[in-house]
Amino acid sequence: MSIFGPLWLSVQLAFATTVILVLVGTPVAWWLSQTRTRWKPVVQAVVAMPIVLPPTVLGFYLLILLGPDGAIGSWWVQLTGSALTFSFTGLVIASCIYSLPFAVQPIQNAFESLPKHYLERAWTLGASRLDAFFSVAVPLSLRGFVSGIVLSFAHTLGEFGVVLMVGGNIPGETRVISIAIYDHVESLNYTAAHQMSLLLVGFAFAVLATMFVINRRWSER
Amino acid sequence: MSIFGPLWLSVQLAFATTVILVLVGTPVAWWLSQTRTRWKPVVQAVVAMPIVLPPTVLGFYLLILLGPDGAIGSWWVQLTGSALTFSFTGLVIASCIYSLPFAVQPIQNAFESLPKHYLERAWTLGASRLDAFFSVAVPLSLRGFVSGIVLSFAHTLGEFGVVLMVGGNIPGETRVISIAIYDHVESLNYTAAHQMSLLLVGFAFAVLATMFVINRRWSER
Amino acid sequence: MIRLRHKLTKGDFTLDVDIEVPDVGITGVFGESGSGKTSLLRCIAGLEREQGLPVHKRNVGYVFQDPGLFPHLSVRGNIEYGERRATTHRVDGKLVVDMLGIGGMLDRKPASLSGGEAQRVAIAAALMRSPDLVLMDEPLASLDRKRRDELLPYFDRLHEELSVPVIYVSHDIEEISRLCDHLVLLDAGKVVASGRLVDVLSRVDMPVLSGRNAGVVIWASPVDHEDGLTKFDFGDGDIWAPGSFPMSGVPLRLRVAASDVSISRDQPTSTTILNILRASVEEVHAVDAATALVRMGVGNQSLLARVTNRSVQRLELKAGDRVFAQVKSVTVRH
Amino acid sequence: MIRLRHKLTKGDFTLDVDIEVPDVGITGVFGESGSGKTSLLRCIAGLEREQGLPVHKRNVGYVFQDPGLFPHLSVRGNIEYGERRATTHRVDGKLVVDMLGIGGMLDRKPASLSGGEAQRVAIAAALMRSPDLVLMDEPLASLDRKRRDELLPYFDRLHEELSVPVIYVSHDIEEISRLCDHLVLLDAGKVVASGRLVDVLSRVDMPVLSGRNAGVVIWASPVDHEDGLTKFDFGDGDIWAPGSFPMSGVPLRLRVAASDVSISRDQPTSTTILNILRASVEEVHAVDAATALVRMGVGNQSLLARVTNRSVQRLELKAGDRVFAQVKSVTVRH
Amino acid sequence: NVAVASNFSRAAAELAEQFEAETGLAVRLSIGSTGKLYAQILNGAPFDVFLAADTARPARLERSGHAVAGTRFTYATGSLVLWSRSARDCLAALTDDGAGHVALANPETAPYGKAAVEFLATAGYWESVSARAVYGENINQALQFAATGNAAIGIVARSQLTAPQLPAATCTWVVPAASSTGLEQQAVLLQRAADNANALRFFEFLGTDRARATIRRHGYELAR
Ligand SMILES: Nc1ncnc2c1ncn2[C@@H]1O[C@H](COP(=O)(O)OP(=O)(O)OP(=O)(O)O)[C@@H](O)[C@H]1O
Ligand SMILES: Nc1ncnc2c1ncn2[C@@H]1O[C@H](COP(=O)(O)OP(=O)(O)OP(=O)(O)O)[C@@H](O)[C@H]1O
Ligand SMILES: [Mg+2]
Ligand SMILES: [Mg+2]
Repeated sequence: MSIFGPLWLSVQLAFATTVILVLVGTPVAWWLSQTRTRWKPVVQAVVAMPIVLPPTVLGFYLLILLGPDGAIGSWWVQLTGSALTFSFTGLVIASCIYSLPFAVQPIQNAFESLPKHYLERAWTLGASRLDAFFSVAVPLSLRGFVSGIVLSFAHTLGEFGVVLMVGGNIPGETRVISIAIYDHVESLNYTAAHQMSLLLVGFAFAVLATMFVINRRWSER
Repeated sequence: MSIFGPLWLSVQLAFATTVILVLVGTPVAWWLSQTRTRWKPVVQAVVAMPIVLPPTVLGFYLLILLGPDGAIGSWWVQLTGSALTFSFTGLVIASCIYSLPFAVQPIQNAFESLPKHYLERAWTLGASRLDAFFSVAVPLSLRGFVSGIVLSFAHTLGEFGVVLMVGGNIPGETRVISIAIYDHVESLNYTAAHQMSLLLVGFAFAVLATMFVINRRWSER
Repeated sequence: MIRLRHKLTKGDFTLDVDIEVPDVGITGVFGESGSGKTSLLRCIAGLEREQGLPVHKRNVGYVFQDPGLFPHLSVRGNIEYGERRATTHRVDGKLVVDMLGIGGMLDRKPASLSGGEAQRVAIAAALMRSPDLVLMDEPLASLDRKRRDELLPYFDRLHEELSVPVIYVSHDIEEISRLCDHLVLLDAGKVVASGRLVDVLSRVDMPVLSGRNAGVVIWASPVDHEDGLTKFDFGDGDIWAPGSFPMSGVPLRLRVAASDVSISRDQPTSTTILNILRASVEEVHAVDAATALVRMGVGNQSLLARVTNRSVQRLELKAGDRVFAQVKSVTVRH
Repeated sequence: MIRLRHKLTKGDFTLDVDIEVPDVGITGVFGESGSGKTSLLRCIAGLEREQGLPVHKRNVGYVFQDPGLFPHLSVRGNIEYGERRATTHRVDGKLVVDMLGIGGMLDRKPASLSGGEAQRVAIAAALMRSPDLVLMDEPLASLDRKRRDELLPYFDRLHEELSVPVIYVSHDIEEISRLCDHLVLLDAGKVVASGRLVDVLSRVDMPVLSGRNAGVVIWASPVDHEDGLTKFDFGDGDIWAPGSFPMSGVPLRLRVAASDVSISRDQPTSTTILNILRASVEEVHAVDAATALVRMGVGNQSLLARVTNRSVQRLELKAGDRVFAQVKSVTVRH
Repeated sequence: NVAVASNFSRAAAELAEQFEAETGLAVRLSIGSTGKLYAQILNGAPFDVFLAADTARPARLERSGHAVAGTRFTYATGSLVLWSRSARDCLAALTDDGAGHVALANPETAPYGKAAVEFLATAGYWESVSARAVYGENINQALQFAATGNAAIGIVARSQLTAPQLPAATCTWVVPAASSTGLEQQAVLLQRAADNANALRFFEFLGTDRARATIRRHGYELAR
């Protein structure tokens, strides 16, 4: 088993998850930051729920939900003809659900601490709500995005409970590096585990440090 | 096995972890938000590292580190006479390490988006740095604290990889609810698993929603 | 005319406005701190309650009381923000930048600007949007008089060259007198007066105007130049004012502050006061224990003089008296 | 004396100040937008570079250009913030609150205040700290004239009753003339003049002062009351001004703006101008094509008059001439 | 304190109950995977008895001195079962490429996984199965894959079939003991309990007939 195969798979998974989470989490965060509904705390709590369950347990429920008999899984099978579970797509979906709060919370915070004034200025300068959102709210909330990206990226790299459950540890398809390391530890293959851990940590460190350097450049005002 | 025992243990663990993380994470976050050192991105990346490793693997390394032969563990044994691993204290330490980024990042973000002006005003009004920190920086960063608390609290409730490894699943001492649920799922005891999951989710939901409601009250300006 | 009809309650404060203001020229909104000036502008811009056209379609240029530039954009980025989103481009960017003296700071970030510099950039940004209506909330409060004097003419041009109507909030009556054609007086959220500047200003019974703010505005055309001075003909007489103004036949506005006008029974001679006009007293209005406002007619024009009650007694001033109005200084708006 | 010695570079801008200002009374700092006024105050407060005493031990009360109240505290909380941390308590909170007219908004949050209201709260907060030195950065720029006139006397009392020295930044020379004893002129980060207000103001060669800002300050004691007016004796003559001032023998300051002074060769009669002083021309300084500043001596006092060059020619004014100075209005500082 | 491999957890719970009833001594079970428990024991876990899922790790513990030498014995032997809730014929499904995933435990970490692969290889099914195999962390997950319908067939432990809430199977097929080896599960007395009479008592209790009956009832074979 190559040491890089699982890493590459992990990177793909973390990347896909992060991209989707930013795409999905941003509107959710924005809505939460702007809404005045009484239900806001409830929605916030719901968004935070995925991390409350132990990953394997969450994985178990997702296995049922995404499985061929599950609500989402059966619909997916009808749609595409193939099952969600034990596939990379399934992994991505599961990871997204699990890491959702890590993306939403920091982005929401950043949106909430954005002075309303800036949006109002943008509107009066001719920017539509959407335009103002992208040209003012997003760049001024960069810090929140970086946090959200870092947390969901790193967390997805490290997650293995959900991934193991939904993915089925299939080499080359759903055996990500976290599972591979886990397997090595379990089978008392400590040297290999150490090597892989080092690789994972080194890689993640490089990515995150780069991220933070960029963030710093950008937010230098 | 009572259903409430593990929950109570989890709550204690999550509570202790959250308190410690806020106490430890706040100075770290503050330092990160104020420093101008070139090494800041590196330190930030290091802080994010704990979540990159699979929990069990991190747990494994912590087990070695905190164990009676480990660097910290042996020192602890000398100091207190008892081992860190397989004890509640050990669990708390491990949880803190694992959830550190979840506390530090949101708090740091909040500190960074605090306009410098407010601190300067506080100083000129006679507040020492420490005083200004507590009377201005902290209340104006409440949102970040709430996020940090919510994420680390919820995450600690749900975490079981690290906890299982360092704690050893000892009933009444280190068998927290996440492990208990996991055990039930593992032993195909689904009814019990569902019940406990429901209990955990219900409890976490209540706590988080309350938290968010309070946050909302406070930040209503 | 533009109909301004807005009702808004915020805590104890209620804004209740229903007036019409001209759709050409500059309308001044004058009122004390807390009288609701900013609230009114926000209503007009559509920022207070979301009804009617969305804000960005109203095409108003809003210069906020607090500049609050976008911190992530350079000064250039801030200025161009509105320009890029403008539907029409009637404003010459270079001209605006030069007028406001911000050419040297285009590449800086807003955080490094002084208070006045930031406000100038904010003004430029609002103008570059080529708006149909400009709302200005005390745009000059943070500027020194020199810069203020430099900018005021530009605001004029705004509606003259671009024929963009402007609603101009200020607590400086001199600024308003110099700029505006129409004046709205706000007090505690209510309009206490609204009308032509000339009319509102020459009322002696407006408490808000009877103090140091009193004064009138006269329309007059430049007819002669001499010694760096320009002679203005206002139909019923001449007034000299410093500066060279083109004799284009277009009447300009002269602000004559009540505190710059004194009254003499005899024709004064050998004095440095340039302008001495024959006038008849129309009304004497005691403002407080010491001072009074005297309204005089010079032909069809009104003049206000701020004098002491003692002088009123000594000179026995009363309506109908023929006197000489001595005008010490005049502010001209180009 | 307080030694102000500060050097600071920010981008292209350099502040380089090394002067002494009195440790009693109010020192005005006057300069254009971007001249470095705020930078100077920040240096004095210790906010620019961390050296010497930490900021909170300097016990300076800083009223920032932009109020920036603490959003998490009510108005009351904002005001009490400094008070709670004060080492001495020399300021009567109730008095401050009443003076600033903010009693009615104590329980509101800063976000709901108008621009001027917020600034008043910020002033109160800085004063309640009972500081040893007060730094004010254009504290009145966002206030209307009425409120300004109400507040100015209170700033006076600040150093009179509490003997707290004040450094007061403003771009409004009238405000400065009315308040300050000492004046520092800043231009592009350098001090171009620093000295007693009276001396700096009567210089006719300061470009920054020769425009509409020119004027002098005269110290004079109230000696008589009549018709709501007070008669001031300045040693070399009398001046009447509106208002009742206690005849305590303490000299007060009268600001006489150059634009309020005209010159006559003959003694004027039957005019509403109350104050006519015998004076001798000391210096005639052409400011621009149209206008000139004339410095006259009235006994030992200087007076400035802003007149047109044409009048100078017509009246053939030159140094040494005996003339009558007509003073239309006078601002008194209590 | 007894460390129990997770596949034996239900049996162990019942044993503990019996033991408690008999002796009045409380038993605390810590359940985990054999690998995890092994790592924990090496790092000072407070366990007295280790009921592993294999023979290798108890042997290693004995060698490294973490376990009391000579106490190691096989307390149960597992056997493999093919289990499905959709296939008519379990064996046929193994060769039917279109039947869907085959769930088994990870052969690298779990003895049941290793045994399953051995069985598949020797019986000639591996070629067909390898492409559709999904691996659970342990034998329990393999069963969950099958039980939730995500895998068409699971190769699981017979002991698991006694689980209370298992859906009805459409077919089960017990793999003959000869086709799978290495499913012996051994117990050792750990070093820290060398002088612990209570631990010793529990350890001995495992060898009693009552205990053996219970173990058997949970689907394990027992060497005489
Ligand atoms: N949320 C609120 N709750 C209560 N009162 C409010 C609120 N928002 C604004 N006000 C009050 O509304 C009034 C009008 O405010 P506005 O900002 O329009 O005044 P303004 O005329 O612009 O004053 P300034 O010259 O000081 O800027 C003020 O008295 C203010 O205190
Ligand atoms: N970070 C910086 N980089 C470059 N220039 C700066 C920076 N910060 C301040 N400046 C410049 O320093 C000068 C002084 O600023 P300061 O705020 O002291 O002016 P000011 O006299 O208070 O002006 P105003 O009356 O407009 O408030 C300004 O010209 C400003 O552009
Ligand atoms: Mg306002
Ligand atoms: Mg400034």
